[in-house]
Amino acid sequence: MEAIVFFVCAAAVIIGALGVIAGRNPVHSALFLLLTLVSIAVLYLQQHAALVAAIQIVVYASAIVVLFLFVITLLGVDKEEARDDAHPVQRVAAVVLGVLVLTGILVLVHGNRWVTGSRSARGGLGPAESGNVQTLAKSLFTDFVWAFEMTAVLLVIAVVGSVVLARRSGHRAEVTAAEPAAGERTPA
Amino acid sequence: MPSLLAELTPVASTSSKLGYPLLTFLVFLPAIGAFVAMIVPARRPELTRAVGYVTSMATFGMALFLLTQFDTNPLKPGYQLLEDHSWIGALGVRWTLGVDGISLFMVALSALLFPIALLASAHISKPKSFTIWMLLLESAMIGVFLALDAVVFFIFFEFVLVPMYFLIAGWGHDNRRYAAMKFFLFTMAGSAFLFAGILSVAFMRQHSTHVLTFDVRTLTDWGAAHIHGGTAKVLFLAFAVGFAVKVPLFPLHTWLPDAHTDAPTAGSVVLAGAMLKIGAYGFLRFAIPFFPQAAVDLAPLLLVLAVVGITYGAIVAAMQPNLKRIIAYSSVAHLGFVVLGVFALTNQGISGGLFTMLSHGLTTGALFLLVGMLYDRRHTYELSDFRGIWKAAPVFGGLFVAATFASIGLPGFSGFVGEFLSLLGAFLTSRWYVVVASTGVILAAVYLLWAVQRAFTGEPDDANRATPDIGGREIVTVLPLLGLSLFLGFYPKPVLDRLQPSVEALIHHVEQNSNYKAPTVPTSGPVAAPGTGK
Amino acid sequence: MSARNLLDLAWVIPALPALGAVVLLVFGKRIGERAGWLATALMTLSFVASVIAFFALRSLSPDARSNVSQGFTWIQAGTFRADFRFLVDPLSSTMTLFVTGVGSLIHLYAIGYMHGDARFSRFFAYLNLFAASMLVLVLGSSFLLTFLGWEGVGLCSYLLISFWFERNSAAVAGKKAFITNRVGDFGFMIAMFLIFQKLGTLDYSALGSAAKLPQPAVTAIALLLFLGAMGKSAQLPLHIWLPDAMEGPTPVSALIHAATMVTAGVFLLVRAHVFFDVSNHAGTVVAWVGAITALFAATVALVQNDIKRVLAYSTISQLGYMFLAVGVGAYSAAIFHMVTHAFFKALLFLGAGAVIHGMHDEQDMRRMGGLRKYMPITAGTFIFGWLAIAGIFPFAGFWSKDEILAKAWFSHDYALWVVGVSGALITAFYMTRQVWLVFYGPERWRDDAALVQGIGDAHEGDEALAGAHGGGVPHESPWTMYLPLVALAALSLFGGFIDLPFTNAKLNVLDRWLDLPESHLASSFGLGLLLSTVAVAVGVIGIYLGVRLYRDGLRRDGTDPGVERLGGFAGVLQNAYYLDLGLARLVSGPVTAFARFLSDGVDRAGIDGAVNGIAAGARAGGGTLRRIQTGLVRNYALGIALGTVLLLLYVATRMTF
Amino acid sequence: MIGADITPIAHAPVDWYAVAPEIALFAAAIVIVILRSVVRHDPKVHEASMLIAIGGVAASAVFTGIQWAFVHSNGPYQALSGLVAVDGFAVFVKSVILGATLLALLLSGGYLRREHLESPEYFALMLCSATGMMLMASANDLVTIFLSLEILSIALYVLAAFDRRRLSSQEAGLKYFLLGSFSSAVFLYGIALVYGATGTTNLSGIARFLAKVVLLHDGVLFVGFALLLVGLGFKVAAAPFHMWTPDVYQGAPTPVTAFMAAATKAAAFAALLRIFVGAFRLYEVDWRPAVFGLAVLSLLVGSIAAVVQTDVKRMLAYQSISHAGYVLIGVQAATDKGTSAALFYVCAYAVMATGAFAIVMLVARRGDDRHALTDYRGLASARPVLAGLLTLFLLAQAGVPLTGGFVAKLSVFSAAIDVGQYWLALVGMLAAVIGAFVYLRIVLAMYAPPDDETALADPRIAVDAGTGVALTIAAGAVVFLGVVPGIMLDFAHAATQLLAR
Amino acid sequence: MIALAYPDHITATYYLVLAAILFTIGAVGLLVRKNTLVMFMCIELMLNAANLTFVSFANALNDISGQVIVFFTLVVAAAEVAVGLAIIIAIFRRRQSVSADDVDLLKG
Repeated sequence: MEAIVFFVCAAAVIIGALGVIAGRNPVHSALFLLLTLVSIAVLYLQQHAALVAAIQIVVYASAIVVLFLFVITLLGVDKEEARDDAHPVQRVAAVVLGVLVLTGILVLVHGNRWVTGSRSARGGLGPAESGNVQTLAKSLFTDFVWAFEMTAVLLVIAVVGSVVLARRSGHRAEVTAAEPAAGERTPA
Repeated sequence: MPSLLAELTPVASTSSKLGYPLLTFLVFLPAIGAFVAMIVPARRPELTRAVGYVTSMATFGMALFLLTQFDTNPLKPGYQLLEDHSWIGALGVRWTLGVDGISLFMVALSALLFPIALLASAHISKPKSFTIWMLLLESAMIGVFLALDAVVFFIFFEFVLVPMYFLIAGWGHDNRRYAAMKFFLFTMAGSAFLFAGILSVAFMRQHSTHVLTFDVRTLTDWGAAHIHGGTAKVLFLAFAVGFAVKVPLFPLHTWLPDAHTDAPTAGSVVLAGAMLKIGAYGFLRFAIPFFPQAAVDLAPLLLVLAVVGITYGAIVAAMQPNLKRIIAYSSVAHLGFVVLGVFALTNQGISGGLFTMLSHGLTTGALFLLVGMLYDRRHTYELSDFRGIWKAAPVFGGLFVAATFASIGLPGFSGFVGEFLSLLGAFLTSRWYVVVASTGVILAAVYLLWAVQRAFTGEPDDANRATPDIGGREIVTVLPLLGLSLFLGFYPKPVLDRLQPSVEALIHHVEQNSNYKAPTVPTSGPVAAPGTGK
Repeated sequence: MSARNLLDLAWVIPALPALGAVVLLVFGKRIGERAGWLATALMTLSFVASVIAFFALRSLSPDARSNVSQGFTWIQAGTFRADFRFLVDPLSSTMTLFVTGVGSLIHLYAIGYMHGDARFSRFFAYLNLFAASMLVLVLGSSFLLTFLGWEGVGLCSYLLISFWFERNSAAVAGKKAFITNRVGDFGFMIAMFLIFQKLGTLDYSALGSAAKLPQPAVTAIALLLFLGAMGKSAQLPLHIWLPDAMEGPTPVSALIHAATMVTAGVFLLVRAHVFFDVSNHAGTVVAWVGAITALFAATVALVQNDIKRVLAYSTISQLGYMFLAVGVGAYSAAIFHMVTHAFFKALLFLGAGAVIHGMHDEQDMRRMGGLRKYMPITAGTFIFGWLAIAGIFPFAGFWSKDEILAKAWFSHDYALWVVGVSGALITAFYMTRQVWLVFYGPERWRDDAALVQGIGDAHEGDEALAGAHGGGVPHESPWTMYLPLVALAALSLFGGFIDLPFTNAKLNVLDRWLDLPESHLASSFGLGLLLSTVAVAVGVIGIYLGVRLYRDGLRRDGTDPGVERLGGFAGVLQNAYYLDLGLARLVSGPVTAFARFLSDGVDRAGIDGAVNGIAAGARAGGGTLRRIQTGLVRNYALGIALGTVLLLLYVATRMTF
Repeated sequence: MIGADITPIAHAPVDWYAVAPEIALFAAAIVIVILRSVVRHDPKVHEASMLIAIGGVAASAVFTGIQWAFVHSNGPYQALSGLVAVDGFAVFVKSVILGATLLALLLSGGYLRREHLESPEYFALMLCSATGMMLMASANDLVTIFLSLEILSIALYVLAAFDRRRLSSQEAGLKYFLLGSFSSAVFLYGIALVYGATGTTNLSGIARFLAKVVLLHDGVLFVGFALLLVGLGFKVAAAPFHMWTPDVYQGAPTPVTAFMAAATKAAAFAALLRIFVGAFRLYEVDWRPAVFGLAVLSLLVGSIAAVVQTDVKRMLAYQSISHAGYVLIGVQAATDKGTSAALFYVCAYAVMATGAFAIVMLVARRGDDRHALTDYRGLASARPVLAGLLTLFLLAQAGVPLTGGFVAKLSVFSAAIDVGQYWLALVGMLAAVIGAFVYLRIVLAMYAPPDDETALADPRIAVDAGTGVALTIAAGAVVFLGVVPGIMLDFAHAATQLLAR
Repeated sequence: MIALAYPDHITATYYLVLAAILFTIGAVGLLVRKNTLVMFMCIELMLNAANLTFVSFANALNDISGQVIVFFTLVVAAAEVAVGLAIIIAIFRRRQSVSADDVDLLKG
């Protein structure tokens, strides 16, 4: 049973991933991404990470992907783009390197001896049946409380940053003036 | 955390018999002058110049005082007027100054050349920055010769480049940018090896003794005793490359002609007069004492390069159409004699080498000054443009010919004493090198006299007929150099006597720490008592 | 004041002219033409001093006739030490005597000769400086001090030859002289190094111990010294500079290039005779070089037309005789000939100078003739010199040359003697030719037109100085000029008597005075007499031939009968066997080419090229990196990926499988 | 039903004091943001927020000082369940970061006004980024390192793209963003693998684990630290992960460039040192060669690529790559000497780089686009003081004695030679020669006569107070570090000794 | 080695290999696509791969921290998305393009 679920989801994950990079229309890529994220969520469930799985769905699958789709449509780039690449070499090299990286990783961590670390360094997963919300929360608010607080900075930056960037430039007039001088000046 | 105060308070009391740190003053006086010049407003050039003259003259006076303070007792070969303060504690760098026979006259020479160079460039453009750079350069030059801490030495060694670079790039001639850049990078590349060498020795010692110091004396004793074989050879070569560029030794010499040709007169004077000596000095102060055995083993290599430099430099000089290039290449040849003498590792050789360093500073300095005066009048260095100048400007012609013969090494001028001694000394250890090198004596006459004949003789052409002869100020700049050269040619004793103890000590050191034995000559008493018959 | 105390004052002898030199160099402009008198006065004082020194020395017992004056240490480094002291012994005293003596006369002469020259005072400054250096050379107590003087005279010779440096030929000649001498100095220096290595000092006082040295060392030293001497004394093949040196003013030629400096080489070898005594072969080499030079130069002199060049080559030839003497070990003979030669050759040069002066700077003998009427004193004195050099009894030349030839014979190397004698014959001949062309025969200077053709201008330079010739009738010189002539004429006549070859009669004064180790050659009075007669006969024959050939000067068309007789060979002689030419070709050809290759090929292209090559390499590298930097994000990401892969590959090598 | 066995989570007491400096900075940022939102369009806000920012830096500096005093007396310790290390090392790096931030702030005020970009958010973001760097300096857990890395990076993405009117600025932002997130994804994966291999993300924990256990299967660990090296290599701009550097440095607003060069490097190197010299010390034989390679590549690439550049800002960017190489020399020595050398170098580079970029900023003038070498011709005659200062900073970067640059190089070379890395030292010195060529080209340009006299006159270079102060500080620091480096060297040494393990 | 036969029990290795594959695909995608939005998605893929790895290790080591870290990663991802998309939009405003190949003012 477990195996079936795994292989199905794994297939979905990989198909989704390939779809993301193969899709010619960004919208399709986004949807394939959604597929991947959801299947990963399932895989989380399989590994006693119920809460994580839930959040994966809530935050990733919904929020982030929606945001992507929103931007895509906003910018109106939801159209087929030419598959031909101005730099074919890049593509080949990319694939080659990808294969190399993968084989590298797989060879280096040969077979089933991945997990060498000390067990339960920061406490076990807790009771599987009731989900491990509590243990997780405990760890989050004790061991990782500082990291948790650090995320506050991240969010502030995200807010302020996107506000700054999204704001239309206040000096349109001189933009056009400064444009050729400031903008298009290509370094020698 | 140690305070700034702690950094600068003396740790070892200065063993100077004077109550005050004379050497430190000597190093910093010009720098102070430079600072003063900095704050003098640029629209008062005469003030700036005054500052320049006063400071450099004061420094020279101080150097003379140093000469008087120097203890000539032959039984005390060591360093004198020592000063020793902690500087960069974390890296074991200390502010250690001292003077011995080897450095004494290099300091004096530098101190002498700067006022002259400044006087010679009285009409230079942008006098303010010029004076500032010159004075900074003087500080660095004197520091190089007085430093007894390898890193401090290197700091000055490297810092010398900066003012010189700006002097060439700022006041040079047509091709100054290329020349300045070449000069800077060439030397810097060489000093990279030197730096690596210095650090290596210091840390090797630290690993065995767990004490980190760059004190030359300590490193000398330790290095000579504990670094052997291939390591010593490699390190010696590292030092050698660094110094060979400065000397410059064939084939690392090509920066010199360019630098000289495009440098302003003052720059050339200082460059040839004092800066080139740093290389040879470095050999005597670091490379040889640190690795005596390696020096002995690799001496043939250096000797070959020296001999090649002598002959090759002379031949190439003969072919130059540009008077300043000729003199530049003649420097290559002269410094060849220096290195030949130094690596003869005999008393006469090393003394001769040092003496040649001194006299080359005087004679070549004079030549560059004279060529500079010519340039002020004719704005060219091309031999073909000077036809008949001798007749048009007899005083100039006479002085130039005098300087020429001084540079050729005519007996009676200091050049002869130096070259003769270094050749003599080298002859005792490496006869055939000297036989070849002595042809340089012929070649020197060939290229210099040929140049004089091509350049100055004959009936003056229209361009030169009206050339004004040199004036009082210019004569005043040249005469001291030539006069001193003449004096030392007839009475070199004061210099040689002060060199002897240090030279003897160095040779003794080498003999102690290597399989080398200085050659001996039969001692059939130098001279019979006056009056005794044959 | 004892003799030794007097001798300790020997430094005065060179000091006087040195003082003159300094004064004149500094205040020359202000002094003006009085400079000549000052210089001459100092020179004469120096002569007086030498005379005093001579008598002081003579007052000492023969075996103690050597005094090294007090001095100061000149150069000292380690065991090497050279002092600044003067050695007065018979040899040096003799040298000082004739250097100062002849020197003063020539100074006096020069006052008249240089009258009106732009750099009059400068000229006398140089002359005095020369005299000083020459005296240091002879009085030096060690090789090094001699070398000091040696180079000093070289310098003065340079300055005086190119005294009229406006004339290019003069400038070139001066340079050539110095450089050629330098070649000799090379030998001298190496010799000194060897001597120091072997003896531990350069003092003459230590030469005694040279006898113990191994044969190779001694020979090497001897030959190296000889190399030095060859340069100074213009022996083959380093003679090339002397003929050109005639570019200098005539008094210079007389003083430096005839009487004194050029004989310094001989002096040096005599000074260092011990090496030649010990060495087995050095002597032979010296003798043969001298003999060949003597003959060679004499033959070249046969066809010269420049009055001074004839004398120049004759000087070379006479020097050859001196070296021949040294070579066979006849040191005193060499010195003897040196002295007499100084007398008559100076006389001849000054005479020639007088002629040139009188002819308004005409130097080509083909434009002279019959001058005896116009300048009788000059002619008369010149004839004295001619007879002396021809070796006619009882003139000075006879005695000295005869002694040399005799010594050559007794050295049992008869070939030397033959060469010497034939040289003597030729000498007599070309001197006769000169006398006849100048003082007898038709007055060719009157009708230039007749000999325009055929006589190429062998002396453009002179025109520059003199302007076209033809300044009217030749005239006798002022007394300042002919007084020295008379004096020297007298010396040429009686000078020989200072060393008559009658040992038993103790008439060989100089010989005994110098007291040099005589080469132990069996000599018999009878044979000696025979040889002398032969020598005189040879001289007479030479004169006879000369007179016969040049009785009435040149042919009408200006051709030289002698040249005509010689036919094709004349060309060879006129070009001095093409030695000079060949050398010039060599230098201007391959040597220059090689040097150019070094400076352009090796230095510029090779070494500097490599340096700039490194820079270019860096630039190229930068260019490449620049091309990689495409500005495309994906390429950069690719770079990162590449780096990652490389790192993974690396760790793959580290991990344990 | 489930709720029955809920026990309240007693979260650990937070050792605020351990993180006071960061909090001070962040607080300042928050204040600015609030201020911004309450007072809308008041030009005063700009100056005010700048002052607030400086105040925040000052406060943070005070707390850092207190930390130093404490650590100095009581020794280093770990706070917040091992996520944060309070030790001398952190204090040193924090001081450098604060210094660099201060200088960057001083430069920014005038710059923003000149470019009409006044906006408090800028300072807020810069403070946030600085906070991230501070956190990174003291982070003792891969998680905190990752978070702080993201904090500083994301803020910098925005800052790089801050000049909305210059395409180049936005382009810089985009490139930095894409590549940055790419590298941090790699970094994160590396953390994951290390976590799997050691079972913890706490650096001390990792060290302890590796000391205790001999891994028979170290593949995961190795891949892990390889990927960590990629992520950090990217941040310190070490070749071959350097390619973003020239573009971003050139495109970003110049004060931001200075900030990135000075502060980011410091923080990233702090992490690098903590992770490798600290946690992976036992495996130094394995990672040192890798760092060696990075060092050599960075030295050569940085200096050689700069040779052919004609844009000064870009030259300096490339040179920053080779400077990273010098620091890596110190890192790969993997000794205390090496660590303190690296720290000193980072400190010296901070002032040299900021100073140089400050002049570049001034010369660029309105529009921030006059960066070509030709724009510098005649600077010496027009503005001797500025030219002199730039000369000083450039020579310092070239490693000329009596400047901080020399002592910095001296110390890293010492570290290398101390562990027998003669050739690495030699490569470094020769790279310095090439670097010197680059710097001297700029110097020559300044002392060359101008092409047209008006070039520098219009618009004329205006030096505002903030920049003036910044330049003075930087110049003083460069000389101070060169003439009496003892103090800073001892500080670095002590900091290395007081490293929480 | 991964048993090619039908496994009775799914070990952590399976998940981890899957994560590795996912990571690689993401990386390759970033390299091959020129649409900045898609490139960004690829980065999300890579982050997810890392997350999956964390969770799997957490499960295998029975250690909670692995799962906690995922939270932080999510926050980071969110922040990145916010800022990243803002930048992309800003650029789009100026160039009307989301192609990464169009932004190459800065090069050389």
